Amino acid sequence: MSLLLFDVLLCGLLLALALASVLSRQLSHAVILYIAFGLLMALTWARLAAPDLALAEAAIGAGLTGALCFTALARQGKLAASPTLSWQQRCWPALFVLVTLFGLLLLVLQLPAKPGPLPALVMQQLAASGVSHPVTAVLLNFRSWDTLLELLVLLLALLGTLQVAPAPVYQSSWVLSRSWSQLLAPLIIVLAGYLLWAGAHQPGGAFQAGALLAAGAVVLKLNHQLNWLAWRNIWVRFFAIAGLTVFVAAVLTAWLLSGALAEPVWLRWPPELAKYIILLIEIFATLAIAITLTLLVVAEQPATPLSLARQEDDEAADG
Amino acid sequence: MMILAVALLLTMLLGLWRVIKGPALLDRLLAVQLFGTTGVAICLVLAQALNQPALRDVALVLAVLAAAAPAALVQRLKQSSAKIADNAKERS
Amino acid sequence: MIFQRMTDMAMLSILAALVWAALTQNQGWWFFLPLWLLMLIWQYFARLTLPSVRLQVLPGFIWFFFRQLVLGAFDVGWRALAREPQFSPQWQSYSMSLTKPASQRLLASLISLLPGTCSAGVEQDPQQPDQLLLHVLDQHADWQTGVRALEQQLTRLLKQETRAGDTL
Amino acid sequence: MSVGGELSVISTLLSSALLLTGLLFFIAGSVAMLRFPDSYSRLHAVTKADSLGLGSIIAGLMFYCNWWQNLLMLLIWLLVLASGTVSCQLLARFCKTKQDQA
Repeated sequence: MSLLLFDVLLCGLLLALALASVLSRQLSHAVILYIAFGLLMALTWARLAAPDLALAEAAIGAGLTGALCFTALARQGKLAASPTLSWQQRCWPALFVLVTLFGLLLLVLQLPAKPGPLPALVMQQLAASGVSHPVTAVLLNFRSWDTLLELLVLLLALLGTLQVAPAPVYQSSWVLSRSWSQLLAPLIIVLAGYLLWAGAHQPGGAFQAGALLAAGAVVLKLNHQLNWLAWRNIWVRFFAIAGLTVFVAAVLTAWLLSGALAEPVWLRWPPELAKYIILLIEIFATLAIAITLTLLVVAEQPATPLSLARQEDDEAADG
Repeated sequence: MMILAVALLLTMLLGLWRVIKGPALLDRLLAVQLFGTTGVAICLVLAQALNQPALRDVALVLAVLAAAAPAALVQRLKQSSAKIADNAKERS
Repeated sequence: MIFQRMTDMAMLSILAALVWAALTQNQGWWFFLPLWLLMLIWQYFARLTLPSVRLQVLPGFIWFFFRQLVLGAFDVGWRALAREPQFSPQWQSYSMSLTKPASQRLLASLISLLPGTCSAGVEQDPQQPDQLLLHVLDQHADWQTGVRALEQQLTRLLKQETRAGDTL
Repeated sequence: MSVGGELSVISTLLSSALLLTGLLFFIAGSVAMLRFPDSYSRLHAVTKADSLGLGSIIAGLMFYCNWWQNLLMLLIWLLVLASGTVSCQLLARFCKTKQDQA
């Protein structure tokens, strides 16, 4: 009973926030509403007992997306005083959303009511996957193809973004936010490491860990630390690509190994080595995802002071 | 336990007014902050009610992000208002 | 100085180990080792320091702070639920006797949890002691006493009122 | 992890009381968000009422969990407490400076 009430309330809140976000008159307000929406989405996944998704949604939806949208608005100078959108400007996106919603509803209604044979199959094969958490087993063993392509998509998105990365906007940061971000960094390192470690047997994994690390790095970079974390740094490039390279290398090695045996299989790990291969891929994928997501949000070159005078002004007024 | 989660969600419903109506930017940002804290509480309660210990990790991730986000957002807001000021200077 | 850095490293390591233990329910320490190294490297390069506190004063301070926190929350709750709450919100400034910027920041952060006050920053003026910019809910109420008490507690808690270059 | 049924009567009562207190603080915080006259006054609601509300709920949940989980929840509370004050201070300072400039 109370579970049903919870669901109804949650759906109502989600719908209200989504509508308000789509129909809001100012872009900055829409972004804030969208951050709140992401927060509630994380709660929704938590309610559906899907902690993997809740973790990812919390890091992406409530953390990085907000920073990304704010960045886009800040570059156009539309954040603090955005112009009011006209009636038509608000209607077209709403119409688009409605059409997409209709299509999705049709698809959802066609889904079979009972779960297919796949979950049972996964559980049956779990012992051979090298990990004991079914989600990780699917993502990095049974359907590692998906993860490989995901890494590729992220890398391509980053390469595209770097082409249009604008000139930096320098703004000195307050000492308070600088020291606060410095203080959070060790906690984020330990927490991201934990999520990576946990992926093998409970909710967690490379994507969640990478997204969390990225959120920390974005805050630090915005407060003028980690200046080496930029595309011009050869090591950053190396690790951004390493996620994909290590994955492909592992695939090739596994293929050669299995080819030497009787039947060659593509994208399968030998069961006795699977545990280590998955860990290796996950470590490099975490770093690659973290770097890629960070650079997506703060792609500009490290900021140089426009005028030293302004910086000193700010430091003086600082607390 | 689930009733507690429902009640917490209801307090979020109250905060919804400030997120949507504002009036100032500060009000909206504060309401999101409030959502974050309530979200952490709901996650912890759900972890107990649904017997899903992993949801405590979700609560911690939410708390860390709620802690880190404002430091990033405020920095972007400052950049944006500096840019507006610069544009205004150029025009005059 | 080197001794101080060592203690900072040890403190942070203990805290991180506690976090790891809480997260993993005390397992998987082999994975903690590389993370620990990373963290120490970060601490070294960011010059992350922790305020050195007099441990014997700490329990008293926590008790004081906790009581103020409860009072502050009750204050807000009462105002929110009262039929005709008393309001005269106003920006005020408060002259601090703490001198180190790090401890000033700590005070500013803690004050936001006190009844009726919320800080917005520190204003420095060469002519007079550093001012703390505060927002008070009721300017006629006696908010100074609480702030002064907290400041005294902090001065007692922090050794030599913390060293220069402290992070927090 | 112990289940609710194993708790003694006193612990159940105590935990329920703490959970209810936490809920009350959350309600007070939300009502304050609606009723307080200006943005800066609403800051107080977010920093104080909600932090203590979360603390109280965590204290109530502690009766059900094991030692490590309690430590984790305590950590979450401290983090929320610190982040509440720091982020509200940053937001308030940003809005105040913008207001002063305008």
